Amino acid sequence: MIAPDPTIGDPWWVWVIAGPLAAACAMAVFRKLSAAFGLLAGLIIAGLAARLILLVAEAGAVKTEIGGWAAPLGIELMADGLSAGMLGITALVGMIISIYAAAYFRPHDGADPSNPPPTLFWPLWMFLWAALNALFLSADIFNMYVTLELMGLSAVALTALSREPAAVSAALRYLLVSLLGSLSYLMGVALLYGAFGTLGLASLAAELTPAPAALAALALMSAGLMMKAALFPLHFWLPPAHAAAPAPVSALLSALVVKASFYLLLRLWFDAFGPAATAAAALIPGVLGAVAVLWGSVQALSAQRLKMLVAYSTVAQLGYLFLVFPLAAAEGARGTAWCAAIYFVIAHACAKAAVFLAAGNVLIGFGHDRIEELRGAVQDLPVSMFGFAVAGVSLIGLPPSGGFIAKWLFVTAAIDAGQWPLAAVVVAGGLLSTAYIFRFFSRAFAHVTEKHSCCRVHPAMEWSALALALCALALGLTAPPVIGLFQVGPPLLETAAMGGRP
Amino acid sequence: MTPPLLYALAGVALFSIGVGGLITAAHLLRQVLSFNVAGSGVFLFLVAMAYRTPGPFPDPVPHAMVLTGIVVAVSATALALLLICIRHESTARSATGEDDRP
Amino acid sequence: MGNHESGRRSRRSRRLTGPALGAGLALVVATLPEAPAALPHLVREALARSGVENPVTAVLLNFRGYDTLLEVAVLLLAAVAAQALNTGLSGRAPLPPANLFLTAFFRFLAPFAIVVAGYLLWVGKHAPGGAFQAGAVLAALGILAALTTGAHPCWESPRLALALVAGLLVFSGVGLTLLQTEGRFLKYPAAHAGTLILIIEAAAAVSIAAALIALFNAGSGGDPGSRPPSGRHCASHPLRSRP
Amino acid sequence: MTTFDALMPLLIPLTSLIPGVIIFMLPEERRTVRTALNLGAAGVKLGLVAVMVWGVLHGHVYETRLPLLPGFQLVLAADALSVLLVALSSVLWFVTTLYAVAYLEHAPQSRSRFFGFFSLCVTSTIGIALAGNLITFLIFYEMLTLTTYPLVVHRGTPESMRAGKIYLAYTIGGGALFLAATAWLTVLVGPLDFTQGGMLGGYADRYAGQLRVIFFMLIAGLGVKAALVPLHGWLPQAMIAPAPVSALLHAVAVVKAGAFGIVRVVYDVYGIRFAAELGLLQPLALIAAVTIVYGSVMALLQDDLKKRLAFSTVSQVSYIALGAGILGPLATLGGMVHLVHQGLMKITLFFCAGNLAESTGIHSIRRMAGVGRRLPLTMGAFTLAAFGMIGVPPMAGFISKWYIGLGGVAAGESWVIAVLAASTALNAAYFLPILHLVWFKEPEPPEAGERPQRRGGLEVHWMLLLPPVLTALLALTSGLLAGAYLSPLWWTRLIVAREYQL
Repeated sequence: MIAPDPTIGDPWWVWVIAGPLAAACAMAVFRKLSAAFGLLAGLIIAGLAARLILLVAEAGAVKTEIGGWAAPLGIELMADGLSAGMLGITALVGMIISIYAAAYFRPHDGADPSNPPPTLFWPLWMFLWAALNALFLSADIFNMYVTLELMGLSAVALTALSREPAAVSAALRYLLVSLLGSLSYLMGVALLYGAFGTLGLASLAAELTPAPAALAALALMSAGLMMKAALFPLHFWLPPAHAAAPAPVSALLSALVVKASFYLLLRLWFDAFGPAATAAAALIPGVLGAVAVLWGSVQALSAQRLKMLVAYSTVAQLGYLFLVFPLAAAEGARGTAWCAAIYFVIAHACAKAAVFLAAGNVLIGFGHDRIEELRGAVQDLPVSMFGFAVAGVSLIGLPPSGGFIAKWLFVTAAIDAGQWPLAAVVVAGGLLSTAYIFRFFSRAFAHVTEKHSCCRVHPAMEWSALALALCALALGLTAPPVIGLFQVGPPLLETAAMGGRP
Repeated sequence: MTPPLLYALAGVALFSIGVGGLITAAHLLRQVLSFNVAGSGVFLFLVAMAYRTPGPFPDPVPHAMVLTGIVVAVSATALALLLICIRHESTARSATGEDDRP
Repeated sequence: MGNHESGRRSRRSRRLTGPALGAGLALVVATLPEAPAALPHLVREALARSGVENPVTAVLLNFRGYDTLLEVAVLLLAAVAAQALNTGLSGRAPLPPANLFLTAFFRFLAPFAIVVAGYLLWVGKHAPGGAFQAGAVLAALGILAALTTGAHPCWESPRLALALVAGLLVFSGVGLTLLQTEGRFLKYPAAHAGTLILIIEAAAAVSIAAALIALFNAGSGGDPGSRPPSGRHCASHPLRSRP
Repeated sequence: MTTFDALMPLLIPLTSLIPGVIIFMLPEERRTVRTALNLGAAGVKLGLVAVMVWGVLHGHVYETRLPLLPGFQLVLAADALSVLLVALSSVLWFVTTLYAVAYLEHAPQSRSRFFGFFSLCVTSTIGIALAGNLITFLIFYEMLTLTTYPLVVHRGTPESMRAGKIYLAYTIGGGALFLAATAWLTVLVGPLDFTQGGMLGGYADRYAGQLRVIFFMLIAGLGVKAALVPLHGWLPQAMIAPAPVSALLHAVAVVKAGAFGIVRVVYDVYGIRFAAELGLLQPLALIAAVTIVYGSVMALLQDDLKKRLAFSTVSQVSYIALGAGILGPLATLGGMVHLVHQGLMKITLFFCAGNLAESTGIHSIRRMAGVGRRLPLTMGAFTLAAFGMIGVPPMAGFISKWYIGLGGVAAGESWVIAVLAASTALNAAYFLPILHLVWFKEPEPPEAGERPQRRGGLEVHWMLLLPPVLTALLALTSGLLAGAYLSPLWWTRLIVAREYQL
């Protein structure tokens, strides 16, 4: 992979970040037009992301220094296969969720004027989108801190948007955990700066030696990011926050926001420190991930409310992602494990967003989401339930979905690396997820004769849930080009002590 | 025991006091306060890193990071306080009687 | 936080994290190298081309300008979030009636504060100062105004909202125009760097002040009477004072 | 012609996939369009299968390769063995569609949903038949689980939900085991395609132990669907499903998929000689024998007609496994031809049971006294099929038992004869009393819930009557004219010749 002149003109990244920021400003000023701006901005950003993916796919990774200042002084941005993929999935899921939100937040008739629909969803969502795009492109650890914070605050504000007590308490707990995470991350950055005097990811990778300061920084930054990515012991804030948030927001949180922290961990462990250096410590996230898969699934099995079930399923599915660290420690399985993790990220993003939107439709349609009383939901919301089923198939990891490809890659990587318990965990996780997905579905599928009150759900909301589910299905058939994109490595300095990727 | 090292240790001490407080504090407001204490600890540490440069001018990059950190801390604290007000008001109004711990 | 395991054992173990963290980090800090890296020298060499003499402002606005752009966005985000969540605070206690001393003090202080803010903005070129400090002073003035006149500015009106977003708009606007002219986002031409940075700092100061004031207003909520029933549209005049 | 050859294996599954998706979209009342689409698709498929049979006979190579994963391909290849199952599925799908259209005439549940999943189920079966390597087989194998679950729980009653839950638990568990085994094998030997005579010849020395474990994991995974003894629990439970589903599931799709899988693994993955070398055939034959006897004994104890037929399926399918478990062309011939014969006979029995329940409301065997007078043609077909199951010449059942017995003697495993004799006796013990009741007993007055004699015309709707008669005649002719050109036995002799390179 010889990266041609990486600084091919600047604009490839500017509009992806400046676009949503400009849209947010426009919405803050002209609030009534927010939805229109939102959809327009969504289209533009999706187009830009697609163009960036094509650019990275054939030209290899691209890199740029902002303002023309060279590495240690200025801030570097970089787009390799991983960031282009994440940008693409954020655009795809974000675009469809924007359509859902346009229908969800429109002031439908009969809404009480005293509690107007929050049109300020749009600027907050644009800030979140800008933060995600900036985070996926950043190659500077302090810049990552600022984007992490921008993302955290907008996510918290979106969670508390409905202003109900449950949502506000959950948002508050989420904020405090997120701040603690960002702080320990910042302390890690300060330590690295103190020890090596540079903030660029590339120059760090070149100079990193396993000095005590570097290991302490790795520990602090990883702890902070694991807290924000809701890894097992530090996940308690996620279920209430994702369940209490409005439907489009919980979809965004579960599908994208939680993955951003995991993305940073990948950058840290694979690009800055290199998997060889972190092999010893890789077992910790691995074990925690395995426990998360089992514990999360068990909690999902006993959840009473549908959104709580889906939120615990997020905790469980996140556990899978962290299996990449121990698997990547083994030389042979590194490539497969890397592709497995990213493929899991994008397949889970589509499927989880679809499931949350479908759960949102159930909440609106039935007025509640208590699983026991949702019998015969298939008859009232056929499109949403079909979307739920198709997305459920991808969450479980049954073919022909994207989830299956990820599960297949994980199992082969685990067997290749000789980590038999991890392979067993992946397979057991699939069985447990079948249990809790079909626990709801067997009730929804039941044939109920008497008609129960089910108010109309806007067709755009039902079809967007199905669209996302079909994306998860399509990911099952388009694996080679997508995995080819992920293998475009970062344009780091050749001298970088890159344990690196395939 | 050069002064910058001394300040760095003080910064680290502040940071751990803040983090300890954030984890064990019962009341929400106290947790926001400990977050600010921890924040200032990190900033003190950064400034200490800046003062290790010989010569009259300290290293400006940590200063810029501190400034950015302060603004971010202000925004986060404002949002946290607002949420506490809303929660306090809504719990008082709906009298759920939930204990003060989040 | 994490009150699920609020049993005795877990509380004691959580009390230990603070001191343990401190001890560990202290040991690590002791091992940090004495001599710093080459970055400060790089900054000093590039200072001439940055358009300002104060190295911190140079780093903030020129070398790592993108960080500051995102940071202004964070502040704007906080202000917008405050307004999004604020509609819940109807039953706030009304602000105290304006007493004579406060009004006189405010009238005396206002001009000085504005001049000081302007000076701080200007001095940032070669001495500690700049947009954030000026913004803070202006914000203090705004909050004092809110306390004395009880004016509850209506941030929904386009004019005030524009003040809020001015900083971010100008910053990214300048960046984008430079993208067209210089070929790179935020690549200041050596000749005009100083003036461009000043323009950006002025706009940033205004929107930082506006954001901080908006955050204060959201928190204080203002008296319920001042908000018309529709809850979203303020009265016509944005800076309408209390009846 | 080559492009057509490459497209053919893809066209056949598509002929049921595309109509399936269209039928999903059809509103409920569009009955005629739905039926026309169904039967039309079945007709087109039959035509394509006829062309393929002719092509494979003349040595045409039909193969479609689609990129699934870097290094993995989705291979659909039509060799002699796969054509056997494809032909069987297509014929029986046509017949079952005819039957289902009439059977579900007044069912309250949505028929579009039923026929949609019905077509998807057949697509998966065809996919299983045409799979060219293990990963393609796995994908369609798991899709079969997904598409059959909604059919099992179609009625939505609490019992069918419970049956669905049990069915899912078994099949998803089996699927997970099969996934793990396939991944393990792929890690060891890489993605190899099915080759006649087995593909693992060269790996005996290095991985003998692991290959043995993998073999038993594969057989366990397939055994769930092939209803081998410890894993057969779901089959009797799934009798709650409507008659066409039971007919399709237990005669054509699910059970055959398992048996076909076992045949593929033994002959085309391991190769019969290599499997014998590793000593894998002995345990397989033993399990099959135990299942045959156990199934027949349990069938004897059932009073409900469909439950008795279900347990008879459990025992009959194991003939195929028994045939595969004995080294020698004759036993293989008997086992493989039973794949077709058992399908024809069993589907006839289920159709008759369905007609009985539909027209007279009788479910338990002791209530069937004198039913022959009321439903002469249906009970005639039932009798023919029953004799076939017992193995009375000239019915098809006799042929397969005959060859398995010959194969057993040729391979020196004389205990096979004892097993066959015992099972024949047991078959007679549970089928003959039914026939005696039906023809030689006086009809008793109808109890509660049973419908009186249908006034005038045919005993049941013609679309309910034609299928069982047709399949009974097919079973008879494939027995009588076994030696004829293009009969199932003739075709199987071709397969065995190619398999053993005689």
